Amino acid sequence: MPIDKIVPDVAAAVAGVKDGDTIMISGFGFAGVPNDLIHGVLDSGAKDLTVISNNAGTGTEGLAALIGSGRVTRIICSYPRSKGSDLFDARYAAGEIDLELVPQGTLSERMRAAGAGVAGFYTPTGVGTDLAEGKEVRNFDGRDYVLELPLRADLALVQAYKADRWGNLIYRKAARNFGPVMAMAADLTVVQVREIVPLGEMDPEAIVTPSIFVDRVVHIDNDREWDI
Amino acid sequence: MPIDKIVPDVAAAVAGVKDGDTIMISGFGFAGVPNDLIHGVLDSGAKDLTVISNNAGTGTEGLAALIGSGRVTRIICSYPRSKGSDLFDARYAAGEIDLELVPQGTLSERMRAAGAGVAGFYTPTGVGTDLAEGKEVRNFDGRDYVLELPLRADLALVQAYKADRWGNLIYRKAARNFGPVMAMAADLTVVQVREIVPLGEMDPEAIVTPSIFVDRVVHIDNDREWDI
Amino acid sequence: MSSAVSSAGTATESGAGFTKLTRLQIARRAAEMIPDGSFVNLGIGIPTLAANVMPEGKEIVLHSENGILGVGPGPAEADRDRDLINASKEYVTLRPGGSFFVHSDAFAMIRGGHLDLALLGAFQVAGNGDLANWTTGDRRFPPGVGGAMDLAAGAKGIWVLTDHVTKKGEPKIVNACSLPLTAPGVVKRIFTDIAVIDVTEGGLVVREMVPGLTLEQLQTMTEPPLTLAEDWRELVVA
Amino acid sequence: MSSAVSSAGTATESGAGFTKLTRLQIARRAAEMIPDGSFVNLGIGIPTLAANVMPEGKEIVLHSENGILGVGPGPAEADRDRDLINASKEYVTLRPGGSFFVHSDAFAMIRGGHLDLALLGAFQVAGNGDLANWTTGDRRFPPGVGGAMDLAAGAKGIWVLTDHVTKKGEPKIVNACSLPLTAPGVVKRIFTDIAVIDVTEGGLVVREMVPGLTLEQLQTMTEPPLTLAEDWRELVVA
Repeated sequence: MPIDKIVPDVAAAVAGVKDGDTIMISGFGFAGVPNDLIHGVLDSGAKDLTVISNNAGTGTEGLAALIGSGRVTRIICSYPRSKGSDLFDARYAAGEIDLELVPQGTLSERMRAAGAGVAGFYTPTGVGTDLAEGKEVRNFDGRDYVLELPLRADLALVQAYKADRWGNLIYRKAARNFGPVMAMAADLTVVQVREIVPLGEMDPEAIVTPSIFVDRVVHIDNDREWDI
Repeated sequence: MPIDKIVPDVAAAVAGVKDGDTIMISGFGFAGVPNDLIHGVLDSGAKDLTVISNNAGTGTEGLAALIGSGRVTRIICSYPRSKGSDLFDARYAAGEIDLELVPQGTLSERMRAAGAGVAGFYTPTGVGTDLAEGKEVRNFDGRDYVLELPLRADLALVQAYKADRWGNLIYRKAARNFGPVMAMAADLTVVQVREIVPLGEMDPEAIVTPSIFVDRVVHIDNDREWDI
Repeated sequence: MSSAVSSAGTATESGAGFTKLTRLQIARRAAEMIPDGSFVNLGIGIPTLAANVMPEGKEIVLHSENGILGVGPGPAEADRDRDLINASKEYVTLRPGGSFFVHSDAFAMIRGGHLDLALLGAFQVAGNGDLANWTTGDRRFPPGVGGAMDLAAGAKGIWVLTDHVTKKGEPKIVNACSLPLTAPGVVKRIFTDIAVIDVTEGGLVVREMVPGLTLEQLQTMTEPPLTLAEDWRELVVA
Repeated sequence: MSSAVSSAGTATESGAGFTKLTRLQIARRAAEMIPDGSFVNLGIGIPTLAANVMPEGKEIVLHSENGILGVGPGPAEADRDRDLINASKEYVTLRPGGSFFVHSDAFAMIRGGHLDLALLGAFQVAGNGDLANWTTGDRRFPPGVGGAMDLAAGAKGIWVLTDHVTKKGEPKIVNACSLPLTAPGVVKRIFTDIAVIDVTEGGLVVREMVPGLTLEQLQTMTEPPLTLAEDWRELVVA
């Protein structure tokens, strides 16, 4: 039977998301955020979620809406507070959301480690700072490094540019950001794309996320967008 | 001044190679081997070299010639013996070359670690085998992992398909193999390419090795090739 | 190996009413059992042959650790491309939907548990799933490991494709591997030239035997105790 | 902060025969000193402004940690692309020769020591090169670190671009950072609105001061002892 990872709509794309899940959400700033899929999770009613994302949402839609709904009890990110992150800021101030702050490079490398079967790695980032507190520090060749552990998720929500029925992905410009590592690091990787192309149309040299990392693809003609 | 990493010939490409250097050599089987650059190193007269490469050369040219010359005292690789690896086999049998055998995925991951500033990582590969002997084994979440350390080099010799004057690279098919990680992991990365294109001609979405990892590029119209 | 084992080997050589599969037939039987839609790596040796006999009507994506997904069958001689070879260093083709990537990503797929199956060769497999397939320990020759340990440690399922006994007639399915291990406890299923055997927590379970072979005969060629699956069938391949 | 420090701050506020640089001028002076051919990351704040004032005649490649090499200046409003923003979440362009890559590769470039320079903002810099630029420690607001720690730990050289004193007139160049560190001992050069100062093993060395500013005045606004470079020059920017 032909492999076909394309699903008809957002509800089918996020089907199976459940209370207590850990969810990765791609995007950096407003580029590459899978807003339609986020609203799919919001509509699913799933709660007690842990979100792994670089930012914590701005405005009143997308990730901000999910956080504002009170369904996210924990967030792992590098830069939660931005202009417009009021919904997160309020939850944080009220002690209603746990924050694990992770340096951005460590965040992406921990996801890659999860995706690549690496159980831990030593990084110089954060040594001698509050963010290394409680972590193992080890000296290699005269320099100190912190042991960091992989970050994995039950579900990754990714925005990409084009996909085929096998789930091969290409991204667009800086909207690529965390998509490829999140796709590697989740049990179920769900992708919203602007265009679906026939199998074989993508240049095999230029595919960024090979099909093996993708589980479901949904075509969203016009991404939900809003100003920050 | 415009950045221009293009050098006129092989001698200029490998200029500075010296006795005792550690040299990475791209290629898997006969695909992606920078044979012209290898002969540049051979012609340089540099000796006491450590080579990091997946294979140990076959036939009488390229890496086999370099090893046959007696200038390589140590090789770090995953699969030295192949049909035609007689020059290596003889040196090995005579005790004239040290061999560090590394599982292939660990080999490429150790190079990536060096290139990415990671001082060590834990991998499940090799646990419970002779190749983990003497290495730290640590349990994470009930499974054992081996600590592996980064592999770096003074010089990387890489074969790619196309380059521009900044040193952006694309590869061709399975000749990509170790090139991108070796380019990250060496102090000096030297690349032989079949074609040089004007800056801006490469698709920025499809560049595989961004310019930052490349130091010198030499145009070789017809790669040295031979049967295995 | 014990003399009992040697005589078992001799017994098979003399022929006992059954015909062994060819290497290609072993590969074909394994290929037939790969679930539709799987992502699979084919190791050096008999497994590589499977690329040319993948079952019709299924879409199975083949991975090669030198940086290819979607490996197709070998090309006609005129269409060979020196830049397109598989992990066994044989010329291959790329199927529509295939992709190329760096070696470290190829092994991220392996080590990260993204491959559904790896089909590997073996020198020895133990009853507990231990696999030895990287070195015969012959110190005259340099050892080579390639991607064997990564595949054995990383793929979700490991199937071994091998002759049932060595050229000398000694069992390759043993109580404990005497050769250096590739990985402990990883093999799930063994395809040989005379049987298909599952490695289970309860021991080795024979799923298929070639016509004319009895469990008793098979046991004489196999060190660990075998049990016959209730729904066992004859091992017949086109 | 001590009252001596406050009064120093007051002194600058009152004007003492010198004019402070604007934020854009700080960025411009730093940009002028970037060696030709460098690969450079521009942090949030004053450093980001440098992208628009890179010196003519040099080819400097700008890196953005969200996955861009070859960042160009900001586009005209009509040419804005929601998929093309820098780490400060501002619209940018891509220069010919630029490339896009995954976040983890962007940080491999940083952590792996491939960047020649990172230009960063600062809350405080200590005389030993300690950098504090990620949190003011104000517990009313959630902290954010972004790529600051990776850049500080990974780039070959760290230049800080900052006002010389806080809005309250307190020194930002201090004996020891009171705010949480981003990384210890990493800063190599400090560009402020009144001086350019090198962090050396022998202490802080003033390379440039704005016209009319004396070393004594500068010292009152700076906690660690300063020495004047023999070849110091006036800090003048177009």
